[in-house]
Amino acid sequence: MQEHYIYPEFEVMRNKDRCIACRVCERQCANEVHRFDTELGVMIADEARCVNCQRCVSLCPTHALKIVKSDCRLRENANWSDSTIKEIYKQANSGGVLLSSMGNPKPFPVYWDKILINASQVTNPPIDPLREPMETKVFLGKKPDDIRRDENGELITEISPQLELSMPVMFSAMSYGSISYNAHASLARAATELGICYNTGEGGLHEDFYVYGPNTVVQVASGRFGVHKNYLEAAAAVEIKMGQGAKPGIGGHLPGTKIVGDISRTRMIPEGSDAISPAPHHDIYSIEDLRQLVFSLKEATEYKKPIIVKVAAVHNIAAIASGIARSGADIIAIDGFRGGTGAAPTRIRDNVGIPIELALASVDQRLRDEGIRNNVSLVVGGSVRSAADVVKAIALGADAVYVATAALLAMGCHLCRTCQSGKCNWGIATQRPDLVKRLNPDIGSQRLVNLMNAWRHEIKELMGGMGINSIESLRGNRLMLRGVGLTAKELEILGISHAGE
Amino acid sequence: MSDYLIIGNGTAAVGCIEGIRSVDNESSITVVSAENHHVYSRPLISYYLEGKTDLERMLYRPADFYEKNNVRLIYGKAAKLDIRKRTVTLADKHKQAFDKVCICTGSSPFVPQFEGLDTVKKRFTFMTLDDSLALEKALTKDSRVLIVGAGLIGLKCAEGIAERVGSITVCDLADRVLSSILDSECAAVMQSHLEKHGIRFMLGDTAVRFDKNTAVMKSGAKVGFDILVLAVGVRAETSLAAQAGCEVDRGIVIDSEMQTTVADVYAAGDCSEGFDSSTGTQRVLAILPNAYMQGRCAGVNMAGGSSSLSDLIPMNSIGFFGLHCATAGAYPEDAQVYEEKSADSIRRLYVRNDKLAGFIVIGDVSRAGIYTSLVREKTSVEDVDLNELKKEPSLAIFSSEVRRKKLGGVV
Amino acid sequence: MKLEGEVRIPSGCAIAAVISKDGKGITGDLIYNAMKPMHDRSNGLGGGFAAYGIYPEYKELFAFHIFFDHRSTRKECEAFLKERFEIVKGELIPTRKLPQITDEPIIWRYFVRPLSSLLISEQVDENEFVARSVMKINTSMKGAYVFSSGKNMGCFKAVGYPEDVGVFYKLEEYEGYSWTAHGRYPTNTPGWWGGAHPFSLLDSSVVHNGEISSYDANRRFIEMFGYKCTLQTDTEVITYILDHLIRRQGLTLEEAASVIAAPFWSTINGKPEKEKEKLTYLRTVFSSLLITGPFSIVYGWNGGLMALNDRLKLRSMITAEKDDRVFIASEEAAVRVMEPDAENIYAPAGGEPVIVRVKEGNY
Amino acid sequence: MKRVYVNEEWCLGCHLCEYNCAYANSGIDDMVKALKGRQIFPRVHIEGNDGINYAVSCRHCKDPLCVKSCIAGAISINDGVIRIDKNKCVGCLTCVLVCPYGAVAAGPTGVAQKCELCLSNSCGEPACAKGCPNNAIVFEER
Repeated sequence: MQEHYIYPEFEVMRNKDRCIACRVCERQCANEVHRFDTELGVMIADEARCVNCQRCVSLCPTHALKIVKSDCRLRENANWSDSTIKEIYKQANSGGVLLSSMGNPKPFPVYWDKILINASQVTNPPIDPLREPMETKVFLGKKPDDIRRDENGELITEISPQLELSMPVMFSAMSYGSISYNAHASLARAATELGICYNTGEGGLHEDFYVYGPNTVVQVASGRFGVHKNYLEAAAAVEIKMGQGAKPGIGGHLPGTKIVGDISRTRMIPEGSDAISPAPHHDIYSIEDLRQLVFSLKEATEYKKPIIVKVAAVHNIAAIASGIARSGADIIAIDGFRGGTGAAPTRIRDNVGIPIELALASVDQRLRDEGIRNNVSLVVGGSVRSAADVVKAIALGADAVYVATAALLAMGCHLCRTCQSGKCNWGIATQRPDLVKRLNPDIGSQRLVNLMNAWRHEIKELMGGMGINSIESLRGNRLMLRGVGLTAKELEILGISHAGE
Repeated sequence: MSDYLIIGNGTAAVGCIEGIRSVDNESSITVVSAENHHVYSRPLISYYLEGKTDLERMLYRPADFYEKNNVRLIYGKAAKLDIRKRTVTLADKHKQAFDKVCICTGSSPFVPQFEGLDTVKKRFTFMTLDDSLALEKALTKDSRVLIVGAGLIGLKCAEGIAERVGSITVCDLADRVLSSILDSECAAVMQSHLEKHGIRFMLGDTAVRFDKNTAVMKSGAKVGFDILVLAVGVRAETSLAAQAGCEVDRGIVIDSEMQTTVADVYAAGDCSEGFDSSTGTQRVLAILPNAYMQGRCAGVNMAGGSSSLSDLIPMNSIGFFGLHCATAGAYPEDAQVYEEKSADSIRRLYVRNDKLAGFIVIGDVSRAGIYTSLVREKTSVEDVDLNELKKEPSLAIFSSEVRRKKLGGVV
Repeated sequence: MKLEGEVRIPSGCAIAAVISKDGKGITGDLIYNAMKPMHDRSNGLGGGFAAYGIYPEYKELFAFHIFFDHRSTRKECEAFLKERFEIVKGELIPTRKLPQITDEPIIWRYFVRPLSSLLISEQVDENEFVARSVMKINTSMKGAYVFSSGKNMGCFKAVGYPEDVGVFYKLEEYEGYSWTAHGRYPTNTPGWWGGAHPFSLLDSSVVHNGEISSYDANRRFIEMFGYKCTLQTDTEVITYILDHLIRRQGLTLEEAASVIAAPFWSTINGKPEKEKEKLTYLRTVFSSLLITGPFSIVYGWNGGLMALNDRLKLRSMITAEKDDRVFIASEEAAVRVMEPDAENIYAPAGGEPVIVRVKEGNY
Repeated sequence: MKRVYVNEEWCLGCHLCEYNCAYANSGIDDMVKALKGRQIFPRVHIEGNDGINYAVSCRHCKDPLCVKSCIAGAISINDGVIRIDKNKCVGCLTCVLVCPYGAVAAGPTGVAQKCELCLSNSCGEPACAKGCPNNAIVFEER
């Protein structure tokens, strides 16, 4: 059926004076926007197919291309925005739920950007990270309430399993299937080189990546795809996925067309069958059920691996986290409403959940109020975009952060937000072999390593400025933060003072 | 320490020098050159006439080549090779002693005993630089040139002088041009291209008698000319070798290490018979690449190194007025032929026993070396889509693994 | 301006301490005179001392030193104390009027014994009982502030220069085997008597020079264990941390030192396996109690002193000896006042605890 | 010695290397000026199909047939790098006939040309490797 009423969103601007008709754009566009017209001897474009992924722009050797937002606009209406109207057209065309990818793009407040970081002046010296040791290593996991000594009075140093990270950042869950083999390879290799962890997501662990097990968090999600003994044993930690920030309260659906070959084998489901993750775990309808799964997984892994419980940041997250902290889980991962996704219903993604900054602040305080903060480590994700965001998250009370979108960007993602099409021109959110090969893990992993090393440098600089030389002295150190442009309520929830106070 | 002697100063001699020096930097090397020139690229003599090169650029190796390789160069013709005394005597009686010798005497033009040939004033062969220089002197804008022989030498000569003379007629007893390397169909394409550039052909007919400026053809036709070029054929220059007691057939007989049947006597290049791996026979492979390779192989072995050649094949890359022709290997009668044709191009693969025995490409010769390597290396083409391969040579015929080695390794 | 407790107040400072390893008596003038050459390290907004072994006659009783802002507050507080303790003695702490020391609150001391019936009903030991009671008064009884609560020891502090504070409290009349002293240079307080240092809880006292950058991380963690950082000062949080680690968790002083001034991971990884395991354990388990930023502290308790610098040694501090005495000070000048012939002047490395214990039985 | 190596696993068949090569060897300082509206004669070419592509350029063989076969003595090997003296070359294309990789080709004037590792132009390092978006072509020691 014709796509009624929908005018192309983007325009392909080709500078004819610069175009040398090398046809790189044509070869690189999986959406088949560009083509060479042999009769006219020029490149032409079908803009209706363009998703503005910028692949052609990036590879055009003469910079003859740019993609711009079409200025063809419906009559201005402050209530009915262009996008709202077009979504109506789309739904009238298709009769379906609108799908989107990546994180919530709506203009909700970004609290990170309303928080400022302290620095030392006079009374307390800043520390130069180039001269002095500056430590970013963290251990995630439950810490004992009391020490124990043996009969000789020596400390018994055995404690619950810990996840050791060289810096307080992990790559968060992205399943094999939602992203490509090469994207996984890049993440796994980078995590190993960096001494941090990446996360398999719910799609199982490809046999090639068992070797990266010590730097792998494996996920157990409601679909239980690819979960088996070796899978659990291979990992550094096991994560129970209860929810995802981009789509709290709903499950996942990887269409059968993507369940082919290795993906089918890795997920342990037949080729061509839809991979449906139910909204709830059907064996977890309440907190005590979660406790059972936590201990089932501990039993299965002989209490050698920390168990992470990942939840979406929703309204009563503090109470939920308190429950999880008492469930035996070692680490709680909270995913804010800006977290990314390979595909989610647009309405859910854009309207459900709460900002991670507020969720983190309230959870950390709640766990301290209850005296159980030591029971668990806190990992937060959902649009941690820079080293400054990391520092702010740690100072608000996180032990570490999860990043995914930033990692994808490092690998080449241009945030066109059409992962659901499976035609990712950057070789990330696709399973088409010709596209998958566009991401060379040598490059992908190196870029991830570069990004994290850059962040590590920046984190150290920021820490040094505050006079802090070890990341644990930053954790929960909210005095190092000040708010700007926040209401008293927001400041209260964040547990920080306003700038100038 | 040995004293090496090389008789001849062509491509094989250079190969021999470089072969020796790759193993032995100390011993003396003496080269006896019958031509009074620094080593030059013999096939370039036609390009010289055409103006595509000049005497300086024709040098096959730089001017300081002998000096750098510590080679003593003696101009003169070797007249006698005494293998017992290990000496060579030049025409001027100069004697040169040696421990090991390599004969690189090449070939010389074969001139049939035409009746009345001595009545022709301006008659030339086309083999050496001196031949070319002499011919050049005779050329005028209006010259009518008759070239006897439509082989490689005759036709390159024709191309070289085409713009400098009035007319050119090429005759040959064979019914087609380049009969030694092309069949009639391919030859026709080349011929027609040459004709477009003003060369006239009289094929299946040849001069039998000359009377000053007239040639009388076998058919009885008479052809007037001002300049006569005889390019009937060449013969391996084997006399010295025979004198030294080496076995000689059409060329000097050598083994895969370029050793003649007499100890310490080696031979290489056009004067010798190499092993044609495409046919499995000993024959003279009078082409420059083989001359160099044989020379080098001989040099290495003379100097105590170890080298052998078992993959020589006949091959030719020849072009006239922009139309290129690349051939290699053999065209066995029982071969399966894969052909791709258009008006001005022919591509033909000869496949026998799942191997590429030989090929002919006229027109676009790009990447023909891939075909050549299949012939040379006797690569099985059993799993190759030959209908694709005939259209375009490509490394796609190899497995990923093989390509990985070729493109991802040191080769 | 806001007072301590209403806002976090960092400050620069001078510290000094002296101890007799033989437990011999030292009068307070020795230490308050030692503060004179470090006058410029204070700004008159706080000075104080902790003295050990000064109440031998009440050795078994907890000595509470309390500031009251009003007579009525004292009555209210005494009522509270009586509910929980047997008050063996209550009196004004003797002071002398000095022009340099003004606006003094009502300063009392009580020698008390916890009611054993309450210890049983609350299922805690007497130390915990006292700590909770002190916390209760200091957090919920406005106008009353317990600034000393140990046995056979006492803190004396005021707004003013330390050498004047010593005279004010007539410290030359007290004899103790161990003294610590503090001169304060706070940067954003008008100065409040309770905010002066040392800070103490039970017999633990801390004098501290520095401004720690890990403050809020430490505070928010330690507050999970029932402590309430009412003053928002470094000294307070350090005292609570040491109390938690040493009294409650039962760590040795050395272990506690390697928590709050933990060696760098690179150092830990270079240690022998057993040591490495232990240090890794301590750093992992008590990671939130690592103190970063500059500090030099003298931690006092019944029977000893521990001097400790932050791991980068961002504040000056030296130790010295003479005969049975050990001296600690921000500057050598202070030691020379106490003992011109002091020997073995030593600047401890960052994170290296210097622990001095009085011979068992001599205190 | 550093050479250009190709890994077809990562080649996208985008042909950028060909254009980068042609530009690098054009001697012109602007790619548009150098290449627009012209037939290009790159010294590297992309082969392949069915999702497998790879770039082919001179392998700088240790024992090069082209050097041995050149009838004009125009091809030489120095420090492992094989170069064609375009002044001496007469365009007979014997090198094309012998190169087993198909890496030598006639240039715009008919004389033979091939990859010379961008040593004679101002690129600094092989333009094909430098511009390859996926490290399918690398210039390194192996």
